[in-house]
Amino acid sequence: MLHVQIQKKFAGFQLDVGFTVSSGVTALFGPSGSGKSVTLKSISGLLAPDQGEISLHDTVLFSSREGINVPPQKRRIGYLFQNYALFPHLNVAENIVYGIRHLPKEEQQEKRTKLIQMMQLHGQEKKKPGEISGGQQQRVALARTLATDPQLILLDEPFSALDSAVKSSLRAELLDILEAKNIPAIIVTHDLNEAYSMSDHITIIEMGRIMQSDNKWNIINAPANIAVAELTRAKNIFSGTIAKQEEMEKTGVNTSWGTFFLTPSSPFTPGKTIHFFIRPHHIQVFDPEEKHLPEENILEGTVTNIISHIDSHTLYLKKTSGPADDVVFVKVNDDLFDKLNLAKNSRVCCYFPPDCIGVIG
Amino acid sequence: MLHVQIQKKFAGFQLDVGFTVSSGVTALFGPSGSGKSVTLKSISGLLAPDQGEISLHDTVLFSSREGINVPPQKRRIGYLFQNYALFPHLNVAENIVYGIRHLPKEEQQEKRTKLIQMMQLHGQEKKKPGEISGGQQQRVALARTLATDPQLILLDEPFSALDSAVKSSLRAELLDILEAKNIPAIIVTHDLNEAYSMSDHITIIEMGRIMQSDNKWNIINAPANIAVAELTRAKNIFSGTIAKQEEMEKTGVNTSWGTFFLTPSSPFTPGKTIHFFIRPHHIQVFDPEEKHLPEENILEGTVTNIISHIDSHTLYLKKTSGPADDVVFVKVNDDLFDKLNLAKNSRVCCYFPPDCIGVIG
Amino acid sequence: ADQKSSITVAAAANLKNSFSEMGKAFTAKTGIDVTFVFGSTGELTQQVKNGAPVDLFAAADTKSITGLAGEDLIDKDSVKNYAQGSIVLVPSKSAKFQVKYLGDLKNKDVKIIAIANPETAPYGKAAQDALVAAGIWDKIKDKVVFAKNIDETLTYVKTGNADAAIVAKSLVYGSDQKYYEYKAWNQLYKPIVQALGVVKASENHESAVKFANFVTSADGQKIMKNFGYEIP
Amino acid sequence: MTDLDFRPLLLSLKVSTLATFFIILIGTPIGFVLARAKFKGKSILDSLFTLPLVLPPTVLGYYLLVAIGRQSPLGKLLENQFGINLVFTWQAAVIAAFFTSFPLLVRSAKAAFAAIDPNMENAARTLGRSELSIFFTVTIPLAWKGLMAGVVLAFARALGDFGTTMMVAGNIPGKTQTMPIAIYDAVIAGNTGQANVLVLVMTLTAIIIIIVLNTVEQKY
Amino acid sequence: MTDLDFRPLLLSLKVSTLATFFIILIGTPIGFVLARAKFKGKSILDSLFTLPLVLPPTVLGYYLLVAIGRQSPLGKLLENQFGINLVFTWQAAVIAAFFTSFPLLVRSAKAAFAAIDPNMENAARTLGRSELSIFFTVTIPLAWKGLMAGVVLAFARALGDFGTTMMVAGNIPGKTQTMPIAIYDAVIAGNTGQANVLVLVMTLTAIIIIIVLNTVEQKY
Ligand SMILES: Nc1ncnc2c1ncn2[C@@H]1O[C@H](COP(=O)(O)OP(=O)(O)OP(=O)(O)O)[C@@H](O)[C@H]1O
Ligand SMILES: Nc1ncnc2c1ncn2[C@@H]1O[C@H](COP(=O)(O)OP(=O)(O)OP(=O)(O)O)[C@@H](O)[C@H]1O
Ligand code: MOO
Ligand SMILES: [Mg+2]
Ligand SMILES: [Mg+2]
Repeated sequence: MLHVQIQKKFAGFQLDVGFTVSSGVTALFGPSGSGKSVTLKSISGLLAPDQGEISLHDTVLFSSREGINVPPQKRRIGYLFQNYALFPHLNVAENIVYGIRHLPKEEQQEKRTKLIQMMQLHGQEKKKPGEISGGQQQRVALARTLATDPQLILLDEPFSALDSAVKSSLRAELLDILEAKNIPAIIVTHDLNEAYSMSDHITIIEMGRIMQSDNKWNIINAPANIAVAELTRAKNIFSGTIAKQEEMEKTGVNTSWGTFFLTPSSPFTPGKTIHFFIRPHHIQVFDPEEKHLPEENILEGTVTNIISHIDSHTLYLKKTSGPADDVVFVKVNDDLFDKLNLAKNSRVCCYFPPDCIGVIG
Repeated sequence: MLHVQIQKKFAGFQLDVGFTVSSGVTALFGPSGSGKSVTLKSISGLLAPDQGEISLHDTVLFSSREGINVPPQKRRIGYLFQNYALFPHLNVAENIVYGIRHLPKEEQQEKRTKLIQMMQLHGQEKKKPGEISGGQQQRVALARTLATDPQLILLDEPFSALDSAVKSSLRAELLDILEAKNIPAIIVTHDLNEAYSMSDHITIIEMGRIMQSDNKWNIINAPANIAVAELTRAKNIFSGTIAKQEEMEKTGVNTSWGTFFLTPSSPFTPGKTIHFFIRPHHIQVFDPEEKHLPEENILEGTVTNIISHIDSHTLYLKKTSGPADDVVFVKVNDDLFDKLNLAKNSRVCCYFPPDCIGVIG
Repeated sequence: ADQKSSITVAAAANLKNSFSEMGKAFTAKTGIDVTFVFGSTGELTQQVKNGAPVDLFAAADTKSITGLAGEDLIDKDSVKNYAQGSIVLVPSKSAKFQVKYLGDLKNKDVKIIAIANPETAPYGKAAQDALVAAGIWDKIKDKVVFAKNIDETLTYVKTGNADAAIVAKSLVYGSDQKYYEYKAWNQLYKPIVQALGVVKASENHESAVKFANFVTSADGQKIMKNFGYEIP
Repeated sequence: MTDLDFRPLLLSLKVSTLATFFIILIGTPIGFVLARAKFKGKSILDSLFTLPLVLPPTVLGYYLLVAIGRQSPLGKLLENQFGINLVFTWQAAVIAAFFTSFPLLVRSAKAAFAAIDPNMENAARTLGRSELSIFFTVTIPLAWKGLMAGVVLAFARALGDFGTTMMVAGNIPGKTQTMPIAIYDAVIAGNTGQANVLVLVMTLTAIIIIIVLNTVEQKY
Repeated sequence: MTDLDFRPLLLSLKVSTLATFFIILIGTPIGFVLARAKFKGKSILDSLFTLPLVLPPTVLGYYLLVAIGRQSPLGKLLENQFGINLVFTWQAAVIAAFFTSFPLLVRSAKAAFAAIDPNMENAARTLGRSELSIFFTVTIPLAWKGLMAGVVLAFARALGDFGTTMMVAGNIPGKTQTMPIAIYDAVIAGNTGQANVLVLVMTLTAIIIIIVLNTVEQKY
């Protein structure tokens, strides 16, 4: 259990974060320059916050009030640096055992062998960091951290330089290790998918402030504010005012794209301005000629651009009568894409299912 | 039009690649240590191959036979380094205009303003590379390269340090720029999705050899060999022998998981050993109690693990009677996942649609 | 007995040749070994002042020795004048104009004249005094270059960089180096009387006194004469 | 306190500044070549450049005296053709300071250049800049700290040179008497008071210059 | 060719090796502190460490003589307590070489330490290693090239020291006569032949040592 409540000021940047990390994996997710690395450095003791408190399992690691600042050596917190920070003068094997030199020789050897196996580094033992590829370097850094059996692991974008084949197996293995050893971890990542699939809990940081720290389901489905919605790629964000409630079951919102209806139970007072979003893959697409269209939450548009993915396509939709620059993003799978014979300038009809519309805040 | 046909030997590594790049974006995709960076360095002239020839738009840049080796300065090839290689002593603005110092002051300024705008670097102009975040650094490096109006751009993992929000907009913008300026580009990437969505053509490299160089559709759907299938995350790869052809329309393959039928027209001689694959999202999942199951290409299994993504879930399936370690990966979307009430140890039925089964080679 | 068997003597640079002989003769006679530390009088004075473990100091002047005696660093009773040096004019073999007389130094083909630094080397002071007294100093002083000590002065002519030099006679006496000296020069500068003294802190006082006595003995003075010194 | 003669100090500053200037001009490219080029006998060449440090200054001065003196081919040429005599001039003091101090810069420069990430220069190459302009806009700034350390060392050494300068430039008050020679004279002549004043002036000057150079070191 | 006396060479090697050893021992931490610590007056301290380079060697020798001579508090202490007199011993030559050469190592070390990426040491900290062991296993190896450049400079300078050694250790053949002093004597005495032989021996020795040190430089 890690408690963090710290402030740190730099020229032109002010960090002021508070959050708690329990067992399992927490993803620290935020745009570049938001203070992720600074936060991790403070937790590990490499950087002293100006103010605040950090404690791990009831041990106070830092407290400006009590004048405590445990040195990094004594914190038993593993750290995987963003640029690896491998020792260029030591070979791969020597890098891995660097932190366990105090152990008996056999034990060092045993750990080293296990980690080299786990990290798929056979045959690289004698090479210097400069002689192996970026991905291999990252795996050595990971092995070096794991060798010391830390109580908490901080990983600063651990997978950014890995190729996808190695990445997915390393991700799964890392999760296994963390779970097996019951080591809580904080993973800094830019990749929302990675944050989502690796973690239980996501902490979102922007411009030095925590925007939301919650279980991952809430982060995705109930973003606390527009910043979170944007960062989690909600993509289609609308603002509007609540319409007069004609019927009890429906809440209508008037937007520049038209009126949309939320789920029946949404308790908003008419006239209030709200923001809501719908993710691209939740939007249902129809041929405009289709007869049995839903009656509400329908939007007609023209495809202005298509980005193809392996199993799907993202359409950029513009409404002729809509605001000039605004685009609605829609994700359709291969089958439907082929069936509707979509291409640039195709006209389509979209339906926003009310239960897929999330309200922000 | 870039032609590359080169060999280069290092201790323990031998590069021997040949491929052609036309207009548009080519992704150079391969595992770490496969020789991607070495290939890019050779093209840019930073590294002299031992043998071979490189030509761009009918200009020979390198030829061991003719003793030609045009210096990098004269090649007009932009290069985005994997570790950015920003000049630490120059500020952001100075870095950006570094390569266009010979232009008139106003022109430099104009380009700089445009690039800072494009790269969302407002307010960072006066900062040194050490004072901006990793993602900002990468954008500066990109701007610096684009400033020189290169004839070809080589990008060594340009997006690996970016956060997803910036990433997708930068990707789209980069594609726009390349298309608008008609600059061909080679993008090295570890991310298959990135390779697929950014490029027209994918060149796959492994252990210093080109495995396949083709348009992206063929790479995904008709991998030339198992290596390519694995690298493109075909995931479920089976090997088997062609069964006696009972009927004209069907080709059966006997595997350790049972017999599967390919598309009717598959022209294989009975007894031949072949490899085939099916991607996780192409596998259809049913409740085992379901009455109307297809009659063939059905596989029953138990869910041993689940990885959740934002809009889908990956199931790890084991067949009780199947090979001990083998797993079939199945991707199901949120709706179906909830409907079937899937969890660890659920039993499910899978159907492999014959037209989604790809044959390797 | 063991202690008496060796002494260390600090000797001015101009004594390099003569005192090497002196040492041999002394050891042959007394069985006491002598080690020499050669240097410029000024440097040696500073070393003795700061407690260099030497037993006897033979300077190129009297001033340094009486000064040290005044500071009680040298045994007053042991102070003796043991030699008188003189200066000679040395032409450079390669010089365009071969000087013979002091007046020749005014010749326009004599471009560089080397003397030892008058501030730190007694022989340099003598050379300067002589040139002033001869009334030519003001005319040639722009051609004069000071060397660190009398040794290096000679090096300047030997390498042909100075056209002429004024050095200690003892450095060239008996060598194949051409030089000129005239009786009349004696009036031009104060006699260069060299004094020695036993260092107060010496642990080999007895042997040091023996050496001092040997230098001023008939045998010792003969050796000095052989190297071109006068007897004071 | 004696009336202070400022000529030695000014001469010393002129001589060591000029010597350092030439050392930077010649020593920097040599350090670069030693750091980057690969050729046979590099190791020997490398150690040859350190030799001036190993030789006693007076002996180095002696060899210089022989090499540029009036009997040397160079000296004869200069004297006959231009009526110039180098030895015993302040220019000779510059030459002396140059030779005693330049190993210090060469070594520091070599170490500084060797430490640069070659990708920096590679990046500049792909941006189309000529090798020469890359050298000045990337290589030099990145090696700056190490180079400046070498410059400080070389300048300090040039300022303090005594034996070599004494030998080739002599001790001509007002003409070739540098500060170290003046200090030496005062010490050896037993003028301890004057010597201390001179040492103090010299020390303060040196400290100021080193502080200024340290500030320049922070440039990049 | 004269019969060669090897004692000056051996003495020079002994003296400069020992001096370099102490320089490494004391100069490396000083260089580290100057590179890393932030405190008031650092810049002045920094330039003070360069002073020995600026002073003429003989003058430095004079001050050392005053400092460790019999009349000094230190000299009195040593003489009264242990009956030791440092002046004119080979130990004094070590002290002389130490002071003339140590600025060279301190400056090189400072530059080398300043160039290290602090994340390297940070990584070692999070791996639980003590500050001292990090210094030896990470900091020193990463600064190795710059440190070795400093060692080469300091050793070469120590080997070549003349004025300072002459002043505090004298010129006692077989006892304190180092190679530079022997060479000086030969040159000034006009024994050009002998001088050249000695210079050759000295030069070859220096080249061999520098080449060996250059090899050690490649260690990391
Ligand atoms: N030592 C420092 N001195 C001054 N400012 C700093 C320092 N370290 C970080 N900053 C500033 O703090 C802010 C946050 O930096 P940080 O490295 O934590 O970002 P990040 O979230 O890790 O970004 P990225 O994902 O790009 O690595 C940046 O604006 C940066 O300029
Ligand atoms: N200068 C070099 N000397 C020796 N071997 C080298 C050198 N440069 C690269 N190699 C070797 O060549 C191989 C390919 O390296 P390269 O950097 O091209 O890999 P990569 O495909 O870019 O990997 P990554 O995706 O991890 O960056 C590696 O095995 C590496 O060890
Ligand atoms: O022998 Mo001296 O003391 O240099 O003139
Ligand atoms: Mg970061
Ligand atoms: Mg690479």
